[in-house]
Amino acid sequence: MKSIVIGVIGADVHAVGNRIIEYTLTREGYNVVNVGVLSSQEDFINAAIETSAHLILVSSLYGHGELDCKGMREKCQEAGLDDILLYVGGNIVVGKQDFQEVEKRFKDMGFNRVYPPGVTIEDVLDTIKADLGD
Amino acid sequence: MKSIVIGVIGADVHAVGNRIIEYTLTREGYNVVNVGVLSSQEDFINAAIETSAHLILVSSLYGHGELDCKGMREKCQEAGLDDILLYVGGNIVVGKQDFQEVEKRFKDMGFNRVYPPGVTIEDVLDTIKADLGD
Amino acid sequence: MQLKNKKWTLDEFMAVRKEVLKSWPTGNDPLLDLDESVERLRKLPAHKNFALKLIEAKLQNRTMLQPRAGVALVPDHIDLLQHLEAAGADFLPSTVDSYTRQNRYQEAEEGIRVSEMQGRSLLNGFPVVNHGVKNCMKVLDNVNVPLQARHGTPDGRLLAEIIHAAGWTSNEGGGISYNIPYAKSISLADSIYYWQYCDRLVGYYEDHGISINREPFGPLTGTIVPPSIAIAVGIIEALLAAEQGVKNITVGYGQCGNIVQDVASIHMLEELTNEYLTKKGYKDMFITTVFHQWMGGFPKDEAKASGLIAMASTVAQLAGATKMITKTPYESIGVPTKEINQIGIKNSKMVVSLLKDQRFPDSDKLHEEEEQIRKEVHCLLDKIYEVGNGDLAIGTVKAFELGIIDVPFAPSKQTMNLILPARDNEGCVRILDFGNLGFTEEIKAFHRKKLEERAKAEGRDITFQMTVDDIYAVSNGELIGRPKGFKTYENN
Amino acid sequence: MQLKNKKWTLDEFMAVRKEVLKSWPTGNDPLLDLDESVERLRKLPAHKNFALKLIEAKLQNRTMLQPRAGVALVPDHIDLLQHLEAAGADFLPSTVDSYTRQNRYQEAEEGIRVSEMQGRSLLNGFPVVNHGVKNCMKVLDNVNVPLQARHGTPDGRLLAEIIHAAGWTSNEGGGISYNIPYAKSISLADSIYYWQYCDRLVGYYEDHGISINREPFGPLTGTIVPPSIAIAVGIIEALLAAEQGVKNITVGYGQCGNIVQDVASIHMLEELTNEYLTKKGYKDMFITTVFHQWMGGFPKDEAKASGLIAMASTVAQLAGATKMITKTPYESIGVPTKEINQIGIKNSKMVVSLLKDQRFPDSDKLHEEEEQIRKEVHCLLDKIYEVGNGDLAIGTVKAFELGIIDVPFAPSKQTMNLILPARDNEGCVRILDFGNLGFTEEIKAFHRKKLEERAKAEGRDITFQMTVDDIYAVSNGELIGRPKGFKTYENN
Ligand code: B12
Ligand code: B12
Repeated sequence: MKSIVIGVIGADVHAVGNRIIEYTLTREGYNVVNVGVLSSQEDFINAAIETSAHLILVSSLYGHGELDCKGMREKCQEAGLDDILLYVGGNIVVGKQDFQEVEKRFKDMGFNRVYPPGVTIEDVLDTIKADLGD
Repeated sequence: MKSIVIGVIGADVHAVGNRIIEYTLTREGYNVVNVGVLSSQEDFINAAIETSAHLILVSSLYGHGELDCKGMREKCQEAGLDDILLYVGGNIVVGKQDFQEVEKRFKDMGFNRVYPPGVTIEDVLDTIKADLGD
Repeated sequence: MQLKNKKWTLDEFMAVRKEVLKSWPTGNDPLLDLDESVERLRKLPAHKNFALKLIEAKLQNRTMLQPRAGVALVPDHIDLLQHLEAAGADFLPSTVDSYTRQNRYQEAEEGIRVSEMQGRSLLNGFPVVNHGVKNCMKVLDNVNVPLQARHGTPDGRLLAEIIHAAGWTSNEGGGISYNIPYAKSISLADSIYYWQYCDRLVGYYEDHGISINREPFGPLTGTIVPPSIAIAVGIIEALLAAEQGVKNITVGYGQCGNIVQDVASIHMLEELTNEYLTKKGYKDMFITTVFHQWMGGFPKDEAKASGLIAMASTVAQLAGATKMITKTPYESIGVPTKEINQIGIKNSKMVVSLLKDQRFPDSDKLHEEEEQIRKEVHCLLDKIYEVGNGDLAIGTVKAFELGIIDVPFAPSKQTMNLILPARDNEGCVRILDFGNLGFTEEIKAFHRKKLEERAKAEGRDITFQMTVDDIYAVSNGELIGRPKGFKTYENN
Repeated sequence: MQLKNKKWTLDEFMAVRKEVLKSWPTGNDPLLDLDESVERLRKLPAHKNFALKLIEAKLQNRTMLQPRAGVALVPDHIDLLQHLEAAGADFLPSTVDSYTRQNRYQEAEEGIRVSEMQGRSLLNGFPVVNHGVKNCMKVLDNVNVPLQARHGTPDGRLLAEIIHAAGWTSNEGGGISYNIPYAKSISLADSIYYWQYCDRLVGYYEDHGISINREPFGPLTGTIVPPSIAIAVGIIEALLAAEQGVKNITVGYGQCGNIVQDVASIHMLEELTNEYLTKKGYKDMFITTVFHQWMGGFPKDEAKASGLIAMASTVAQLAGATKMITKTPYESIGVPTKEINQIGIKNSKMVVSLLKDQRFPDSDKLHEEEEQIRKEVHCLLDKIYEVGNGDLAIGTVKAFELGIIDVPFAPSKQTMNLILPARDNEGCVRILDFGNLGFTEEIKAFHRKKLEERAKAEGRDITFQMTVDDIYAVSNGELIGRPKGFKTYENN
């Protein structure tokens, strides 16, 4: 059973999507480690180390995602998580912005997959499966 | 008491604005000659000749105004109405169009004043007064 | 011709038909062979049959959506309809241009020509007759939901022939509702006669096992029409249609604005139509209702127009209307683009699907309004049958002549144009001036009382100015046209 | 500190105040001298006083409108608010950014810096504390309607000081409603204590003749919260505020979606808040209600979002809510631009002004829903007073610890998070799993019965999947999350 770390980053308290993501990934047979809302980069990284996770799935709903996610890839590397996959999704920037630009900004920060508003966890189950090589 | 000819041109049956224009201009002290809905250019012109009107106020609501108003100025001249003022208003073209262009088209046809949707008869009372020189 | 409410014999119909088909070259199409058309329509899949889809629709809880739409040229019209289907329209229209409506096919031809030349539609609708059966078939082939012609044609006989032959399985209109609001000088006897023809044509198809829907145009002039008048006209047209063999009828109503009155009207429209059809012995009728989103002047602001559209949708769904005709944010400006038309549909669809499991609860207030409408409609129809000596067609013509039934703000000289409506203090449409309207003193007293409540609250007399204020009100974002400086709470 | 529901003495308040003002440099502003602030606020014109304008508003028939809005920088924020005023907002907000809400002023400072550098707001709101009194005064100077801070701050004491000193005459929030949905680990005893401070501050102003409005945050997590739970929390916060000297309170409620339940909720919110305030001996209270347009996940399509907004406006107006918080067509995407925010206001305004003379009629169905809510709220509050030995503050903390009161989908560990809501077959929010909720068996049986009706109609069991389906439903254009392939009419 592969482990996936999930949580909501920064000062963000949007808890509903997080609960549904936990429910859905668990139903799909993953070992879900949920660091919950209001989580720092360190919270995610520590959980990933503890559970040898393959994927950190970061939610950011409240708009500060850009500020909160800065430097996360570097912190992962410092912690020795060299190959860990980083996903980010929800409403990751403030307002309606051109998604191609937004995607670029987050890819430049080292995220492997970046999702626009409206993409639900159900929509990415196949991608997760493929990326985790099941 | 100056005379104003009003009516709705072409195959247009929108009667409500016409009735209100009659009511409003009469209240303002004009001799209103209403040729009603479904009126041809000739209907307007004949009424203007009969009552020595100074102004023909054409309503067109249904969108065919451009087709229906073509040649009206020339017909007025042929009938000897050399100085008659021609106004047109309502929803005079099909759809939402740039009004500057629309105005130009109708001015080129010889209309003195051209109004976009939303301009009510109350809005132009001052203009009429000024144009009729009271 | 001697007008009466009696099913035309096949011979009578066929004799007139010959003349009708001669009225414009497209009537000369071999595709207009009736028996071949019947066979073609038999092969139409059920989901493209308007009447059958309505039967299905009524079993569902959600109000179905249909926009208005039509442009001059065939390819553009198909593109337009495909956009509307994609946006969620359950039924599609082809709104017909105004020249065709007045049988001015020559001018429609010119409109097509100029539109082709300039690359934009100069017509306000799709010129069905000029395009002919083949083009209409092409339109239907390119969509996946049923098609209806929506027009406003006093004499739409050739139009009806063409659309039905092309597989369009619904036709809007009626001898009253497509004359009084849409013409000036055409006699009511004539237009009723023309529409008997259209209904008889549908009756022919029905006699051969093909269901076709007919839809009287409920809103009439769309301008604060008192509900009982609109409903009475709808019932008359339903009865006239049934006599000619029509089975599947959608009676209509245009939103007035007071929610209780609107819900009561939809309820009464359905109840009373069924009541009269049964009473007059018509069997196997299938009656549905259509609610028209606000038919009067719209606000200019697009966001405000959207608000009105969604509010209307709320009412239609809570009232349980089978279908709703949607408007668009451009309503006050001009014919909408396909994108703007889509917005109206999506906005409406959201509301009706959210609310599909809900209905307006029964309440005393609702029942009182229903009872008032019931009383008024009975009163009008009784008088009409009376002056017609039992014949509805004759009675209708006479009743309009005498002003017993009268439609406000109509362009037509066939209605007395004496009655004046105005809103009461809660926004219900009442009658300020009755003209010769066939109401009892009791009914009149009720209307007067209601308007006096408003007059008192506003501190002014009941005059035409109230009506004028009400006509402008909705476009200014209000329902009741209050005098300047009016403050509600001074009167609480 | 020993939490109890007792008005703080002036000394207690002033002692804590010293510490509060030290928590960030902007607290050190001479403009924060309380007596000078009182005098400044005395000069504020009535139309800029939130509390006074609400009194005026309640006399009118129309529901007042207030959007949400806030950006990082002062000039942009002013420009934004001016746009919203121009669009017809009756009250203005300043929505505060999320760092400030967690008292992370250092990060807010960074957000301001980066926003200035990049020329776009990287914060999701206006960082009130960092900007300080002067800037907040500047914002108020540039608008013509009252201003309120809307945030979600468990410890908003410095924020409250700053906004009131700047003449913002309303503060949203409460010890429960700004903790449970907005925090993870802050104890309820602490947040109630912090909000006693905020209320006591308002009490100070009231004691000196300055009216200031307070508004508990009714929607809580915004996610199918059962009405009686939201109403109970609103009443508790109103009572706690009244104890500290608050007089002018707006209790809130987030649209659930079933119209009858929503109308009943607004009625009960007002009735029961007044009932408890009277029963507990608070005099001269002025209570108004605020209806929040749908607070859960929105549909992505902007036209659909507009439909939802206008439908919500219909309900608010018919329910007679004093105020409504508007959403925008961008809701599901992100913080709206000023233009898009205007659309939400205009759309809503159209509906509430159209319907201002109308109310939802009384009916049995409405009364039943009202009675159900009344029973549930009484039941919860009785239990809370019981476990608090008559002290509401203590009772609330204990009741949350025990799960007697519980909020679904909350991020906070201060609520048991055991209860699960789901919709019944008409879309009313009911409870599927009660956890330890302090309901009688009779009430629980009612909820179970209602959910069984739905389960039967859908042919499936009552499980968490129903809740999940309901959470997604509205964003998919439905109210009830039906299983795939569900057809309503199979069950009619
Ligand atoms: C009510 C209405 C109807 C009623 C009319 C009843 C009747 N017989 O009177 C019915 C339902 C029958 C109807 C039918 C049709 N209508 Co119509 N109708 C309207 C509607 C909703 C309101 C019109 C109205 O009464 N307003 C209230 C009065 C007081 O205002 P008014 O008419 O605008 O007049 C005022 C001003 O315009 C101004 N004014 C008028 N003339 C002039 C002239 C001058 C010089 C000046 C200064 C001012 C001025 O002063 C008037 C008084 O203040 C408008 C859209 C809208 N405005 O919201 C569409 C609208 C006018 N209709 C339209 C159309 C296309 C039709 C139809 C072809 C069918 C269709 N496609 O839906 C048929 C036409 C039939 C025909 N042959 O004419 C279109 C026209 C499109 C365009 N120009 O691009 C409109 C704009 C709707 C739309 N957006 O599609 N309609
Ligand atoms: C409910 C809600 C709230 C509730 C939250 C209750 C709670 N504690 O959970 C309350 C009212 C408390 C709230 C508060 C705030 N909110 Co809020 N909220 C919403 C709302 C309406 C719905 C969110 C929701 O629950 N959706 C349902 C769940 C199931 O969907 P979801 O959360 O989107 O999650 C799904 C997907 O996003 C996806 N997903 C999530 N993460 C990831 C990650 C990956 C990798 C992938 C593939 C997918 C994925 O899968 C999830 C499950 O399918 C949204 C707008 C919307 N969506 O309509 C705004 C919204 C998220 N909130 C917003 C904001 C700004 C706030 C506030 C700052 C206040 C404000 N200005 O209104 C505060 C923030 C407080 C804080 N510190 O975080 C903004 C964010 C703006 C932006 N990004 O530009 C939004 C978008 C509204 C808006 N347009 O302004 N909010």
